[in-house]
Amino acid sequence: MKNRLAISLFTLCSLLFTASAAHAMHISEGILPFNWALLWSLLAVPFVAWGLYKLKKESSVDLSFKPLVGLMAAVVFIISCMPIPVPTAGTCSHPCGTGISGILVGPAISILITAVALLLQALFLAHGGLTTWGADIISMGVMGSFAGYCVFRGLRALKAGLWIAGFMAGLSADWATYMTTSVELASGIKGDSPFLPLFWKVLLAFIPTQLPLGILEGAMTAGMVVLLYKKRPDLLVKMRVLKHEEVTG
Amino acid sequence: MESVTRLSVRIDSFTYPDGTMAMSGVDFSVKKGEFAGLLGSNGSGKTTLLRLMDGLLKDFRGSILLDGSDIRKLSSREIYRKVGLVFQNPDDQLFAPTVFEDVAFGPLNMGFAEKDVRELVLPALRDVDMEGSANKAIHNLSFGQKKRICIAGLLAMGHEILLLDEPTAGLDPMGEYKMMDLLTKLNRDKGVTIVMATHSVDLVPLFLDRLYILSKGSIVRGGVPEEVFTAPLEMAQVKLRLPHIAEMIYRLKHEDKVSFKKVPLTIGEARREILRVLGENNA
Amino acid sequence: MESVTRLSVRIDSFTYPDGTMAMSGVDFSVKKGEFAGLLGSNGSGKTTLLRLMDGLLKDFRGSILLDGSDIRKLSSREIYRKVGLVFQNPDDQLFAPTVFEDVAFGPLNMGFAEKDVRELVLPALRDVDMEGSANKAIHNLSFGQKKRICIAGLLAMGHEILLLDEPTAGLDPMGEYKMMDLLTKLNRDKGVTIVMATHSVDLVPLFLDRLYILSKGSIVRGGVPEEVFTAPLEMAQVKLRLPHIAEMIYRLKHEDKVSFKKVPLTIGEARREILRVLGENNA
Amino acid sequence: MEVFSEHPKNDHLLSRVDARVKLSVSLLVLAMVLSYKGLAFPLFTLCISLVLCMGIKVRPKVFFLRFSEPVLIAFVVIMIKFLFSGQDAMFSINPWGMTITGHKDGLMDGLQISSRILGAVSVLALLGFSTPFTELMSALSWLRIPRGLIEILMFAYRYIFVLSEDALVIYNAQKNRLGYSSIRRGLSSFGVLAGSLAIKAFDSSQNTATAMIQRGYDGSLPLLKQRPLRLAEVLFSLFFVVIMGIIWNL
Ligand SMILES: Nc1ncnc2c1ncn2[C@@H]1O[C@H](COP(=O)(O)OP(=O)(O)OP(=O)(O)O)[C@@H](O)[C@H]1O
Ligand SMILES: Nc1ncnc2c1ncn2[C@@H]1O[C@H](COP(=O)(O)OP(=O)(O)OP(=O)(O)O)[C@@H](O)[C@H]1O
Ligand SMILES: [Mg+2]
Ligand SMILES: [Mg+2]
Repeated sequence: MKNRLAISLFTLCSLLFTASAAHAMHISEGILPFNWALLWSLLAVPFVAWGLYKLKKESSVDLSFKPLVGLMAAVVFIISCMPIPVPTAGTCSHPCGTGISGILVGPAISILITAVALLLQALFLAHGGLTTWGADIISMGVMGSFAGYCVFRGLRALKAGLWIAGFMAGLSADWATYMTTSVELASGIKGDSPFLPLFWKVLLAFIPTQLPLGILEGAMTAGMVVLLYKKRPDLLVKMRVLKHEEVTG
Repeated sequence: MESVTRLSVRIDSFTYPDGTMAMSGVDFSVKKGEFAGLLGSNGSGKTTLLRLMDGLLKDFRGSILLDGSDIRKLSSREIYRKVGLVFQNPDDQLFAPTVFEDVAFGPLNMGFAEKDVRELVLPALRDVDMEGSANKAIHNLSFGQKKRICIAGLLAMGHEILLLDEPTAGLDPMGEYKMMDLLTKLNRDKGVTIVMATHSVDLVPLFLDRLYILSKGSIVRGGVPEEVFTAPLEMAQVKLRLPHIAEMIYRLKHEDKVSFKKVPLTIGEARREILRVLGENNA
Repeated sequence: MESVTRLSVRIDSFTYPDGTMAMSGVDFSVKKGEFAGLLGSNGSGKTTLLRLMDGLLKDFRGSILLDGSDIRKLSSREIYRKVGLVFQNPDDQLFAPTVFEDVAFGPLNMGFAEKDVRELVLPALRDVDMEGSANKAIHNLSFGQKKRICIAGLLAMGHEILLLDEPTAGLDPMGEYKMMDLLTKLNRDKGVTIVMATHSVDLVPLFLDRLYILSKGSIVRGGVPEEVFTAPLEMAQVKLRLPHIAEMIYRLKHEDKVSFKKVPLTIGEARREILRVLGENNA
Repeated sequence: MEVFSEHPKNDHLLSRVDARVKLSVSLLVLAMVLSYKGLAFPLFTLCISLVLCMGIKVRPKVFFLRFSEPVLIAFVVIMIKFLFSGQDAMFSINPWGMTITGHKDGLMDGLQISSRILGAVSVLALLGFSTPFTELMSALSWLRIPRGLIEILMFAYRYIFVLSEDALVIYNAQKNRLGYSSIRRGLSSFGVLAGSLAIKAFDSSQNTATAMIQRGYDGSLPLLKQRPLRLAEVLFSLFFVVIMGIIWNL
């Protein structure tokens, strides 16, 4: 009797668990103890400063650069609020959109864009938080943007097609974010227990939702890049994603 | 046969999530082969009503029946096989890179084979006079051309009912007439049932069978254009006006006591009526 | 005093970077206190011409003089102290979160102190009938309200010359008249020189002093509205038409040989003319 | 976007408190919640925030939407700690050949973290509900957050509304033509939607820059200056923080 109750409780829990794991890309306000929150925030500072430095440099030449960055932040905000169906979990989840912004504007500005989108989500949607802002910037902004940017550029240098490069960039941005989030989460909630076993368990627990999510994010990123290429190649050239010859030739 | 009801709409109230009550007291029906218009000022609820009729907004009190079945119980596939909605801004609707790909989007989603898709797309482009532009890039088209492609995209899916949100807004005077001509042709020759939202008072009476006037979310008046456009004051209350021609004749009749028998809405009718009065005076 | 030329425009040609020749053969001037209109079909070059006149596009052959000096030699500060451009799409123009902040943007940039800014913003909002909405969020406004805020944002800067790109497009009939009334008041009471682009044929003759018709990048006709709107055929060639009232009287005059002396453009004039003819016939 | 609450516009007891005060107090309370060992203080904070939320008449629907996700996450954290960490086993079951053990100390840890989540989120939510966006922005600049970041925030905030409307319309247009009739189709449609948004964003940014330049924009947005802080405000908030500090210390 007691056993059956426990089993049904367990099943219910795992259902709820997968449902919320899909949202767990953002580290929620309050999860991290004070020291960890401070550490991640301090780690994020130089990256954001780098983004701001780039912003200042670019916008002194081109006055439309700041509005552009603001608008891209709005796009990332909206993309990461849009529910898309996740086949395995039977729920809706959201992509993070940092892969594509990494590809389009480069890692420095992309980190800034993510920071802005995250702060707005924290303040107005209680998605993420103020004290976890730093941790979220590291996992989504820094890891996601660098992974997206480097993978895309790397594959393009190896003459990979746009779709494949875009797909792999989105996929790795998503998975890199997920790995980092797991580190942050495990270290934040470990308390007195050892870090590594908990980390593996957190990592494993998220696999059923994060594997397909990464693939979705990859497909979305690839779709965006290909659409931009077909519809407005001039924009890709302007943002220095492609060279002029690649578009005309 | 002609009097089969396709859409029957009764909405007691609809409120947007932010609390805006956008619809209250709407009750009308659209018959097969009808060309009906929804006329109303900015914010009167035209777009909201079309979205409700297309099954995009479901959270309303009342009932909308499509061929007799509750639209909330139909799957989106079942709705979109019969009903197509053209949005106000063509840039929102056209998402493929080239004209052909955009028009082919619907048929491909319906599961047609590549070859059959061509045979649906080309006639649709011909219907809107754009057959020469199949391979053009969408962003090189003019505004009016984009609106045509939007309509072609739905024609290719063979919709029997078209809902159009301000199809003539932003077009130049000649473009407006051409667009209305195109719609009239679809309605007459192919039997497509059409409901369009508009605030273009001067254009409407020339083309539409029935007219409903929306104000603050409810239909305040409905009927054939001659019944609807009667007094300037009532139109002003709903932030509209009579067509210019009607306005002038109305003033001549009521303020200057010229013996017009009715208030004509179109140039042709007005001309005949003026000539009649002139002839009377001569005699 | 009234005949000082503010803007004198002569453009031999202008080509967009992608090779579209958008402007060829434009030559006109705008006098102080004038209320002029640019009328033309979709793609005729209205927006391009306004952008050229605002100094945003510089790469043209010809010359544009603002108060006698070449607009390409003026700094953007010098231009924007005198000339303000209102865009076709209000969402492109409004960027601050609230109405007050958006209208205050220009004056703040001009270096006014906090207190003085209030005294510029509030009257500007009053002029466009939006004084009650100073603290509203922009994204909660209706389309017509957004257009008003765009205009207020320029009014607060005290521009002497306003360039407006289709200020009435997308507004309902009453909104159109109110917008034109507002512009007329600015022009009459404050002496603001206004140039507006439009394809609203019926509205224009009621309000504008001068009219230029654009077709395929050149001005094909210009003058007071009565001079410009003469024959339906010529208008059809540039994809426009006469105002409905004029069209009707034109037909009565030329096809039915009714003895109208001129072709009136407005309801008021037409009414007088018809009464005159009726009276003649009676006598 | 319905959760994107418009509440701050209403006139209520917290709307008269300066945003700088609200922000600083929130940050201090957050720090206390995070560094507390135990359940009492976070739960106390949660209660106070809930009462204040009711006091400023937040609509229940918006309120629950805001809390639905943190509650779920709190629950997941409890489960992870309960099942995966700790020594003190409470029970052990064997469904489908797996051994699942519940730990008492893990459960306690989990409860503590969850109370922290709920307490902290409630502070954040109260701040969001009670403070208009622009005031929050000038408060951030008072906290020495760099200007560039704040300017980007302002642009982003405004265009979220413009672009989300566009996104909704594109989404409906695609649905209308059966763009989401299968997973494969849905994915490609979603990519197209996101791509179209990026294109729109680019084009509008050019137009917006032009509109701003002609109104004197030279590279930095002017911010409205703040009124000086009132003594009463400062004293009251100090008093509040001290009281919270004492409770924290208990
Ligand atoms: N998504 C929304 N959320 C909240 N309110 C809305 C929304 N969309 C429209 N409204 C409000 O509902 C009312 C009706 O809007 P609707 O768009 O249907 O008007 P319309 O007749 O199409 O106007 P227009 O002529 O300007 O297109 C308006 O008051 C509008 O502000
Ligand atoms: N950025 C651009 N690049 C290339 N061609 C352009 C560009 N903008 C406009 N054109 C072309 O220049 C011509 C004039 O366009 P313009 O926008 O000035 O027309 P318009 O009179 O304002 O039309 P509408 O009534 O539709 O607003 C058109 O043929 C258009 O396709
Ligand atoms: Mg509408
Ligand atoms: Mg234009």
